[in-house]
Amino acid sequence: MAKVKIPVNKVQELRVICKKFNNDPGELINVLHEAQNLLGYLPAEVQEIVAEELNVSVAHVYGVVTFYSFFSMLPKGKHPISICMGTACYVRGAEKVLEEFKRRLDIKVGETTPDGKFSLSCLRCVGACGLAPVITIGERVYGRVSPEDVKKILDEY
Amino acid sequence: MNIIKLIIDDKPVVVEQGTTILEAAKSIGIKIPSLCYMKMDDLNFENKPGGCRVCVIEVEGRRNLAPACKTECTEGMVVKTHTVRVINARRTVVELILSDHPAECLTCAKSGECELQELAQNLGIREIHYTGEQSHYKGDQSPAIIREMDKCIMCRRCETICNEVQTVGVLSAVNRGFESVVAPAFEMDLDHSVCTYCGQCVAVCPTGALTERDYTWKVIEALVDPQKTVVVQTAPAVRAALGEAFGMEPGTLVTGKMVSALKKLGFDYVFDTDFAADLTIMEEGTEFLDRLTRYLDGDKSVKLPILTSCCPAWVKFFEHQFPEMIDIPSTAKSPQQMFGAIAKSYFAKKLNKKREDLVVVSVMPCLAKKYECTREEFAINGDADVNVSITTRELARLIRNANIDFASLDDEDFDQPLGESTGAGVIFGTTGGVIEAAVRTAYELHTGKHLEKVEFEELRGMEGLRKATVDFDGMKLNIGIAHGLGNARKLLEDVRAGKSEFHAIEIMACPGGCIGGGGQPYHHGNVDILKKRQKAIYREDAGKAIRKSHENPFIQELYSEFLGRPLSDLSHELLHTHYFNRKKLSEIE
Amino acid sequence: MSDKVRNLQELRNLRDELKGRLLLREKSKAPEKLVQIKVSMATCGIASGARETMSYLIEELDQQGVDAIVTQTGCMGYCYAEPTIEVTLPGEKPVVFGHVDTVKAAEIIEKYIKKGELVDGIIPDTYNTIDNK
Amino acid sequence: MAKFKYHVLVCGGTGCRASQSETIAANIKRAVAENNLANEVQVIKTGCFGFCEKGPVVKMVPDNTFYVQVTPGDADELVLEHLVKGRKVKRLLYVDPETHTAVSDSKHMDFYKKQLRIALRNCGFIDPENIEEYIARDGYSALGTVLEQYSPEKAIEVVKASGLRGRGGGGFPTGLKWELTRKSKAEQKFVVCNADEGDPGAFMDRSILEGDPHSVLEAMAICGYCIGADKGLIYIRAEYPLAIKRLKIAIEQARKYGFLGNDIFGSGFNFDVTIRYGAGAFVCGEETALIHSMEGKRGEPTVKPPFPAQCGYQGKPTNVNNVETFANIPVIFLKGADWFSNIGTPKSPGTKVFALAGKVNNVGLIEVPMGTTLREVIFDIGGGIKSGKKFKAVQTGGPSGGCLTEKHLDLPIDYETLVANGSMMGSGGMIVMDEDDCMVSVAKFYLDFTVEESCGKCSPCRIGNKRLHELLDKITLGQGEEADLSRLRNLATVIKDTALCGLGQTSPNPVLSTLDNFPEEYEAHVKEGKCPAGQCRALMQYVIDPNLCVGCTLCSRVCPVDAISGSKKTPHFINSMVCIKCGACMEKCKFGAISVQ
Repeated sequence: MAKVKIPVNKVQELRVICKKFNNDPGELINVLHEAQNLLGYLPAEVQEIVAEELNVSVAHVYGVVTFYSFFSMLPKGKHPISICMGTACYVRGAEKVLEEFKRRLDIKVGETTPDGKFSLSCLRCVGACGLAPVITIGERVYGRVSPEDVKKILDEY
Repeated sequence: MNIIKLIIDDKPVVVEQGTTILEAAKSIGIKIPSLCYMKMDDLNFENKPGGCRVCVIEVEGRRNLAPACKTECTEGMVVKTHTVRVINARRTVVELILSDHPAECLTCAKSGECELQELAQNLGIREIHYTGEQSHYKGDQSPAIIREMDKCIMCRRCETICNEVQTVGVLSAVNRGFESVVAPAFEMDLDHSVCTYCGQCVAVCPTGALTERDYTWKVIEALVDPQKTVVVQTAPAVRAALGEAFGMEPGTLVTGKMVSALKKLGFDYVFDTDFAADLTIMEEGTEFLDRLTRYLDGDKSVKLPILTSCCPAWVKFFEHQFPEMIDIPSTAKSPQQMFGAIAKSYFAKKLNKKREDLVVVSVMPCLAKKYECTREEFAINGDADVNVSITTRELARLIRNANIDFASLDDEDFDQPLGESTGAGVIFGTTGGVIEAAVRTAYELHTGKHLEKVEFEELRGMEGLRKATVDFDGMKLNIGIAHGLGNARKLLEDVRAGKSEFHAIEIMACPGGCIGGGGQPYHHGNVDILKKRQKAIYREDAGKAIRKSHENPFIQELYSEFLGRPLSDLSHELLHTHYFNRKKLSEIE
Repeated sequence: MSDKVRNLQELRNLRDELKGRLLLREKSKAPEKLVQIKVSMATCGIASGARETMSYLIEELDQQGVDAIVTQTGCMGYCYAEPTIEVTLPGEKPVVFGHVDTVKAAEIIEKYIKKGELVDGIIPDTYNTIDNK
Repeated sequence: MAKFKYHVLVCGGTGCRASQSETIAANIKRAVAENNLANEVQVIKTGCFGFCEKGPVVKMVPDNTFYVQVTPGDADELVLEHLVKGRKVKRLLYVDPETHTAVSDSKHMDFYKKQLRIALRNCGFIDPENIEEYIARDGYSALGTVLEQYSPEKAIEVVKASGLRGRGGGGFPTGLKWELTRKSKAEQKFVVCNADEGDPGAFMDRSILEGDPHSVLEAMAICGYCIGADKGLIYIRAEYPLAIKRLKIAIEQARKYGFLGNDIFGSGFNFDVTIRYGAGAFVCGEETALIHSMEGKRGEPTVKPPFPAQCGYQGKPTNVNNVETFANIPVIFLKGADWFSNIGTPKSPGTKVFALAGKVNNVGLIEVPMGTTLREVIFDIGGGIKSGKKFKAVQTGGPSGGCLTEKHLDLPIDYETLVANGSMMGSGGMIVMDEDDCMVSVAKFYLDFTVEESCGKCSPCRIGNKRLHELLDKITLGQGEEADLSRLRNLATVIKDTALCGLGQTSPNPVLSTLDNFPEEYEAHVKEGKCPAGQCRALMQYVIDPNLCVGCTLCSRVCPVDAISGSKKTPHFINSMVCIKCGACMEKCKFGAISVQ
């Protein structure tokens, strides 16, 4: 795991986040959420600083980061694409849409395109089953996506 | 506490409220099979996540089967432990565990001692009906511990003991679902982490996931090398447990047979670490008295309390966790390292051989000793003072390889001069032993009076944290004793806060002291084994002619011929060391 | 704090006042022209373009001088017909329209709001609420 | 209506459209024109009335006359009799099944309005970001009444009398749960709202939090008062950013108006709410896992007892309820426990919100009284099956539930009946499937989900579900043997019997219920290597019909694995061993010579 150098100001902001939650180990998940928003992902060094500030073992923090699918130790793409694989979307063909994205971006689920522009991941359920199949790119939600639309959507970015 | 009456397998049982079904059944001789459950009250270690589900049994009126280890008995409960539904469930659960487990029993280090293996035999599993993908993890080989996590069954014992009892916090469950496993942060190698190699995780692991590094072959190579003179030293706690590996009752003292076996294996000189223990008492005792008198004379720069430094896991612990306090513990080396230093200087000169021609092997109850002898400050231009450290288990394997019928051996004596030791030396093997040995000598050196009663019962016992006051002819000395790194941390925090009222503190990383070391024959959670070993140690002490370290004639000879006096320049060079500020965070390459 | 409600009675007064003010709002200003439009702004509504529809409605009604209040609300349950809006002409029962993009919104303004003509695609309300049960 | 005197509403829902409701509308328009009423009568096509059994439906406005099972032929009579002469056409009026009398207009016919909104009462009616609209609809008066007129014990009695049961899926009586938490002695207790909603296909909690957050806050305060807690926590999944935003606004406003904070309503009772975020773990819907997640740990459940009511968050007594359960509380105090217990069935009173999705026309969020039948939900409210396909099964309870088929359609929906038939209420996800859905791959889909979301702590779920998934994988690839079916059943039963928490104990339900309800489909996969629904790609055989194929070689050129052989102008052949079933050839063939067996 290559040692990632975190810019000093970011390290400072990270400690401020921990202090905002008054270094309470019970707030670990809230701290990790804000840390991931700050840096886009949670490399090893970030986890060590959080562990130190919250006075818990680094192994404990790593155990929590690897448990929840929301946290990622790899940088996500500038535009993170998430395909909803909930039942309603699955029944309405989400798998075909996923295949199309994989084919066009030539990456597997969980990977990021070499240029760092797109990353592909599956989501359990966005909760917009009326628009099945649903995909989200960043905050934007696309409904009733068919494999043919994939090209059009990608060209928007 | 009110009383609960219930029925287990048609037998009435009466238990206190809060007792689990597993314990209630055990109290009437019904042993419900379990796997992840392990409880050692004396060491306040309890692991019952209720995760393996092997101990499920039927409770009347309940929809699904209940885990016996977690379900507390309630009034009028009717329990059945081996209905068809239960047996089918139990077999299926064990088959599932086996389906994600490498079938390498024949070559596995834990074969014969593996609780999963024993369970599969008892249940008569002949076929695994549900096979499929198996989880694989990166292998990890540290100087002391090998991690083969493909064999991990997620019982969480190692995670519990590392975090709750030892408070070192190296291990945690990681990932989720089928890929979950217990591992250090970022699944890094142990020797990059803050692991102290205390080996307690190896001591409790039910399978071959965590085992000790095996150096038996390295010893054999030294033995057959004609140019090398092979010297062996055996730790105090080995003689109180080695017998168990050959079916003897725990707590049987096998000192004589051990020496005889070592001679038969071809060691040139069979010596005793206890000799170096007496030497440690001389050095550490003098250092303590020196600090004490300077402290009493008002020298504020003196740091009290003095902390013992013979346990390498405890040393690595404070180097990582309390780096700002590395100048408080005694600078004396551990008996293993003192023995190595003396053997390769004083004894080598006696044999007029160069230090490189000598191979020093140590037999230890401990895994951390394997790491200790590799520390660079314990070697001179690449030649380590102690070349190889093997555990009690490895010695047992060597003896079996040599087809020696251990039980029928006649007793033999250690060789001289480094084989001679006192009662004080041997009690190093148990918690409270080192400080009792030190007090025996320090009393006489400080007061000049003869110490009539050498036994200090107030320093003995199994409780994690103990306090005692010893009277040095009017001067009251407060002694603190802790075993298990969690307890050590409590004492350390007091010292750091300047609240500690102790003059001297003895700390051992392993619960029970070295008799409970990570390299000892497996106790499978039975604390009585540790207590029997402890009694054996004190029995050996009682049977010794000389009971105080400074009365050991060969120690006196060593000083007169070679070292001069305790804390002399030569003593400092050979027998003392210093410690390093190991960053709390791991160094990730 | 001025807005702190100190007891139940105060709450009841506040409720009646608020209820009244909502009705008052209708009575005071030109009641006959006042139109209330609620746009379903749940995640799916927004995802199907409810935000564009809402801003279009506000601008368009403003330009055409129609006195209307456009507010957001939660999900009405018609996922298949998002974006959905509910239009209440003064004195009329509320009517729900489905698939309301900007084009449909224009048609609703022209036909229903201005001339009271119904528009294809209205969604009959299919549930009772606890008020009338 | 300024201009038009009359409106003729013709149901344009897909259900009715399938029985030519469009031609009916056209005929009526023609008849209206012929009787030159064009400028007085407007004919409008509407969305689904929710009464599809009796479709096509025509409704006359403003007199609300409701005509059912209208045929294109009736158009002229309708216009003549009703519009011209103003007389109702008796034979087309709806006949009330109980009273057997013709019902003149839809006002007394609320029978056809199957839904009753209690939890969703304010959703779609108030602006969620404006507390005043919530107050205008009796918001917080339940809290005020409880604080001023009820003792905690008496308030709990009301909740118990209402018969409200947990809407998160388990159905544990809410009043009893509050009472148990009240009984545990501790100086600090917690109220927790479970908004993790991990079930795929379930989004009712989101809609409530986005549409009516205050009802949840009010209920949590009432619960705090009853059990003696001054702290509330809402555990919400990070995938709901809008709900989080609206919740934060609601909490701020509630504090400003004194409904949260200290000395609420001058009663000396303090209560405040903070938000805790999930981070993508379905298992955190389980109470104890949720609590561990809120404590900053891995979301791993622990064995119960002890129940959270005795020892929960930070080891203190904690009362965990689902969003929808809380949303019902204020109404129970406003309308009274008897009013609530008379709705639904005696053992499962009140209503349940369902997220109707899948192959149904009107995908939507519906709230129906308990006891409503599946047929009413799927066909009357849901508008029947999409594109006229045949109904096959409905899956309730998400990955912990099971599939119900044709024979269950007339069963009343309540906790006991669903469990008795191999499914469960769950949080309310209801996915409808039609003839094109292969039940074995649906079971595999749910197992895929559970294997991914299992926390990994206990071996039956960590390893057992993985093996179930692998067995189903084998079957859908056509490599299943006879013995696999009995292995599947035994393994599923043992997992259900031995898993540590709710997730593991219910994860085999999709397998067991599809095995029970569609044994022939499993056999087809295993014995004949066929997938009756044609969904398992591995079992599809792409075949060229020799007498349709003209040998244009287009298919062989597009085939990525060269599985098609044959020279120009002669019928081609697909080698099924090489074919990867991608379907590219079928798309290219202009002569329809390629089909799937």
